[in-house]
Amino acid sequence: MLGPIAQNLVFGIMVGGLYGLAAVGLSLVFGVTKFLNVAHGELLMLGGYAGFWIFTLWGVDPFLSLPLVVVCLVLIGLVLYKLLFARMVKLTEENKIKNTLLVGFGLSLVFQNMALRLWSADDRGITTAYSGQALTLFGVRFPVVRLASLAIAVVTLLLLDLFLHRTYTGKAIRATVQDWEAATLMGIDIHRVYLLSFVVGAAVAGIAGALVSVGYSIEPAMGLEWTLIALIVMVLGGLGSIVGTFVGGLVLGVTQSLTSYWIGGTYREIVALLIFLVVLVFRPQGLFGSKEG
Amino acid sequence: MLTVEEIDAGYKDLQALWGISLAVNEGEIVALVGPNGAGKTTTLRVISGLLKPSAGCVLLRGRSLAKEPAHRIVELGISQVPEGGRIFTGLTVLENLELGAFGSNARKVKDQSLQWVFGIFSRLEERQRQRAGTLSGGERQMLAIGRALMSKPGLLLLDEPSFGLAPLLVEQIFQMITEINRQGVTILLVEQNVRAALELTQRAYVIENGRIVGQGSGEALLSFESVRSAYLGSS
Amino acid sequence: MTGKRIITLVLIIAVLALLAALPAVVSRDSIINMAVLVLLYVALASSWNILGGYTGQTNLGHAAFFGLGGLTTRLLWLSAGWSLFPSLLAGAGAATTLALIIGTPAFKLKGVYFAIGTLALGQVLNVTVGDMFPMITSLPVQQLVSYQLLPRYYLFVGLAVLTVGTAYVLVNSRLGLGMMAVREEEEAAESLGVSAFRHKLLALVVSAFLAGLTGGAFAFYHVGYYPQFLFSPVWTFDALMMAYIGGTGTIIGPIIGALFFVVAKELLALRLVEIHLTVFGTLFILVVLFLPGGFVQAWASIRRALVRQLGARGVRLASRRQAS
Amino acid sequence: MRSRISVLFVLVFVMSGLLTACGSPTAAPATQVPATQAPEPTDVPKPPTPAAIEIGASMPLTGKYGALGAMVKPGYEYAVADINAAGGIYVKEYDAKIPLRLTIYDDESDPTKAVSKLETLYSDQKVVAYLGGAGSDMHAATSAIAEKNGVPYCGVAFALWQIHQQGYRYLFSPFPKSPDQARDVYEILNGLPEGERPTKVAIFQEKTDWGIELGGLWKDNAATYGYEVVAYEEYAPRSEDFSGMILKAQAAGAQTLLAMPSPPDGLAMVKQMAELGWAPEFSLIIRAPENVTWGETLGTTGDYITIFPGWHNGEKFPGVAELNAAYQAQFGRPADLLTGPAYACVQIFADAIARAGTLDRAALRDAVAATDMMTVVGPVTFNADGTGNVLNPLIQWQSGKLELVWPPEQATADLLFPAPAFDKR
Repeated sequence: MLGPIAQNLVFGIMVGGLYGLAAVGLSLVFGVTKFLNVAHGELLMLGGYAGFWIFTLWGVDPFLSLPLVVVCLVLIGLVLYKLLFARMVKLTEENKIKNTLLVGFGLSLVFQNMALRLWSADDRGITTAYSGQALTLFGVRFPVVRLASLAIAVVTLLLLDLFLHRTYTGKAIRATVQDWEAATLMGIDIHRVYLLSFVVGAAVAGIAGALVSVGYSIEPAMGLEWTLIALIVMVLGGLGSIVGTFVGGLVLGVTQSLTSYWIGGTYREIVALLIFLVVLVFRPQGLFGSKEG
Repeated sequence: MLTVEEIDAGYKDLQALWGISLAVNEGEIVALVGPNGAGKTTTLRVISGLLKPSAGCVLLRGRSLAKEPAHRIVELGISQVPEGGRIFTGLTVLENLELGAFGSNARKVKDQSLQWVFGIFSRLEERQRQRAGTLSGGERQMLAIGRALMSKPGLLLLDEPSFGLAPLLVEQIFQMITEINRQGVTILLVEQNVRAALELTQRAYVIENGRIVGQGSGEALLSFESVRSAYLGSS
Repeated sequence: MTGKRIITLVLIIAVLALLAALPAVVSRDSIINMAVLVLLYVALASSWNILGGYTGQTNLGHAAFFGLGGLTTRLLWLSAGWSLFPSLLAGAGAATTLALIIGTPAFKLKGVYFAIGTLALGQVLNVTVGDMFPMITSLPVQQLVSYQLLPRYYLFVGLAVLTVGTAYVLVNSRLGLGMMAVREEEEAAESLGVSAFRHKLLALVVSAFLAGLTGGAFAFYHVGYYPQFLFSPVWTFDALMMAYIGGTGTIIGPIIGALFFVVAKELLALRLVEIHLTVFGTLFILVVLFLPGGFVQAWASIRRALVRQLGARGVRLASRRQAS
Repeated sequence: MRSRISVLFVLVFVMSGLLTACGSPTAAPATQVPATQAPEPTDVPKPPTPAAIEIGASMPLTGKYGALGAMVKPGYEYAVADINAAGGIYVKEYDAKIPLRLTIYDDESDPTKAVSKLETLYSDQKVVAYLGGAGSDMHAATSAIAEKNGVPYCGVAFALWQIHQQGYRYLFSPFPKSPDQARDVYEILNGLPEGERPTKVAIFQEKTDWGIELGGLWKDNAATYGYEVVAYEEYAPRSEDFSGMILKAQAAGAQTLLAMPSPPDGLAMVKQMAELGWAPEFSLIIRAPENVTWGETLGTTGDYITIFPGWHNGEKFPGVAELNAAYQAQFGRPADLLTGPAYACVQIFADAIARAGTLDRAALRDAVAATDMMTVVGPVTFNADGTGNVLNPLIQWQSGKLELVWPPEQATADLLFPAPAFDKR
């Protein structure tokens, strides 16, 4: 009895790690810039296709090609920021959210169709030679691909956290989150901070997308679903905490898995969402968010 | 050192400053006093580049700041302590101070500046590992000033440093301001606490409805009738 | 009566006359269908705008009200054999009830937390309805054979008028002022004795009622769909985009937004089958970049600029006249 | 003034309500433009010959059914091109051969948009027949429009049977339906020697109408054929994690898996089966593995899985070879699974138009109902409910390729059974 539950838990944690990673990028961008980029799911999709393409064209292992995927997404992020989002920096917070939402919506249409032209509407995914393999520990199977994905998610998260807390630039980002005007008075160029966060957010989305293409599958219309998940996880964890966001993802993933084992597959989403709402009623600032912000 | 010439500025359709001119000489403490909403804070925002004037110009040592973005002006030597301090409450005291030295020149001498600031505000040294949000009101103001000093400014702009503080603390903060000035930092001080400010400063400007309506030495202004009646009340 | 108001009144009457006469002018069902879609979105976006635009609470769960109205109306009208208007009212009532139930907990949340909280709420209903009603709801054959588009068209005309009219009356009332005060500065409004909660709840209830009615009208209009379809978050996002791109917090904004959105998209879809979404997406981005406050704000600034220019010219003319 | 505007709003609202309720008095069928004239006495000159026979389709080229739409669309296009290459269809009413004109719109996998596209086809192009899109939600909405407008509708790529039980007269589907799929799987398994049959069955049922229909039929039929359902698991579409269900099936010792996942669910399901080390001896997974990229995406993990796709390019019917050749030239592979049935739909319409001798939609509908012909999917006749009597082939992924394994007279390869463990593939 305990065996299946433990096994189930393992899968829940692994899917939760991806939820977390998807949300971390969004949360960083939103926290710093107040850009609500609803094309975040599409960035994830592009990351997935980047990994997929590198794998099919050159046969590069999807985990080894992650740096390349990051480079691709950094470039995409740069172009998007310079071309579109840079124009939104000076708007008031409310208008920023509005306009970025609209631009994001337009972008998601464009990206979806680009992907459709480039890769067709078929579902794609990466299967490596070791894809079906699993390590067995105490009778519980740990699929190597998912284990590696989770490890990469955790490492990405830790690196991001270190970057934000240990480097000068990271501290400048955190200061900008709190009070961009005061940050300007420190001599921080908030345009650069915005650009950097946007690009890092895109890169993290790209990593998440590549991992999705390894563990699950990708298709041009997948973006909206991932944007919704990322939004919910971002709020569940609480704004302003990278680690909190990630933990929020884990909580969501584990809840879904346990629900589908105990109550039934049809309820996995409902139960998770209800738990999210209950959390919000009792902690309106999310699990790890502080009221001070 | 700082010359403000004929500045017009405002927000959207609302003009807040009308032809403001003032000058601050090297080593001085100059006060800008006036009632609420007179345009004091707006003047400081124009000087530090947060708000670009629609007419007129700001010169630092004869160099125009018109084209400089706000974050560059810090590197050029003007540092502002905004109203209420606006410290980064989620970061530690030390991190706040480090961010004060964000500019590349200031960053090179960060450790030195840190010792200097700790020398002035020893309380901050004790609390450097604490989250800034846990500090008391007076400590927050000290941190805000200390953070501004970390950029090694030639000119320090202080916006209402006494705001919301107990009288005893106000006195303490003003002593520290004098000390900072004595160590070679020119200061432009915006205050509502006119008596305290005028006692501290060599010179002061009086601003009303976005216009400079009077100037003179601190003591002279103290005896200035309109200032007396307007800001010092019956006392 | 000022001149401006007369113009407004004349414009309104002209638009209404046009709407009333449209079926007589064009005989093509495709045009009437497109008009139905425009009116549907006018109603949906305007109802969203009451809470989202005027009261400043970004509701991302609007589809729940639309869907619940549609579900209830469809069940009563199609399965239980009620006549249309009671079913529509029941649908709107169901949506209103939901609004009353969720209002108190939902307004504990602020800003983006409110937005995402309502999104999750909408998704709960979306998934639940998908689970409980997995079967398609199609009109029975007899009804299909006797299906008439025009009554449906006029229902949507009435609905759009009702929604826009309600929004108009509401925002011009004391309650509307209170709502806008809450949007601008919640605490300041409270200090003036405006209960933020009560105004928000009122806005939510009115918004939900109208969305529920719109859902009901859709249920009457559409021949066959899955009940879950009405709960898709896409309805919310479409309504929000239309309000945003038209201009939130204005009466005309959502109307223009819906018109632009539906007509541009539909025309592109018919002409550029393969790349219509790319083109529409790009067009959308361009509009946002060049008209950042939406159509209404852009128009206002264009008018201001024109007036300024004309004014300047007027002054110049006057001075030249003086000089000569 | 303000109140005057309000009064105006109220007035208009009440009026429009009245119009809605009474049904508009002007709602005469101004839209019912007759496509053709009724047959007339012979001394009256013939009506002018139309330049083309208009047929149209609204299909999901984007959105979640985009992949299905991409397989269906070329089938229609090749069929139309082939018929037009032969000069078109002879229509007795005009005593002339008239070419087909096909209009295709994208409905973004959204039933509301599909409805508006079909209305446009009806009122602007005045189509005499609708070709269906893909995905059962889409068919459900669009077939109702066909019924409403009285336009014959031929749809493929959906196995939903219920949709045919609503009394629709204009809906035709030359495609295997759930009852066929629920019967044939056990028939095929019972072709295996007794004692080797994988009698313990796990059913993973997607909670959608087709899932409920087919899952229920599989369950009901099991006992009749000597099978036992040891795990019956329901799930909502778009679940990322199937481990709970797989673990239960594994624990129950299931040897056969029957499922109907959408492509993303199917890929996730099979990947997780491999990771959890559960390899049923026989898997029938309809839908997801029909995706042309299944083999490429999963490699050997995707092998041994069987499908009821409705058609396969290895079938030995007239026209298949030519279709494959054309497809090969354009896409670099033989025709996809849904391309043949789509092609057949146009063949059926062409045949019916020729037999009806008119472009009148009602007459055309009767002609379609009376269809008895050979197509690229084999012989086709229709039942009264619009379902087709067609071949229901079983195919299997073998070494990254789709092989036709049943019925034996069509087979291109033998059924591989039992499937080995995933790491031994």
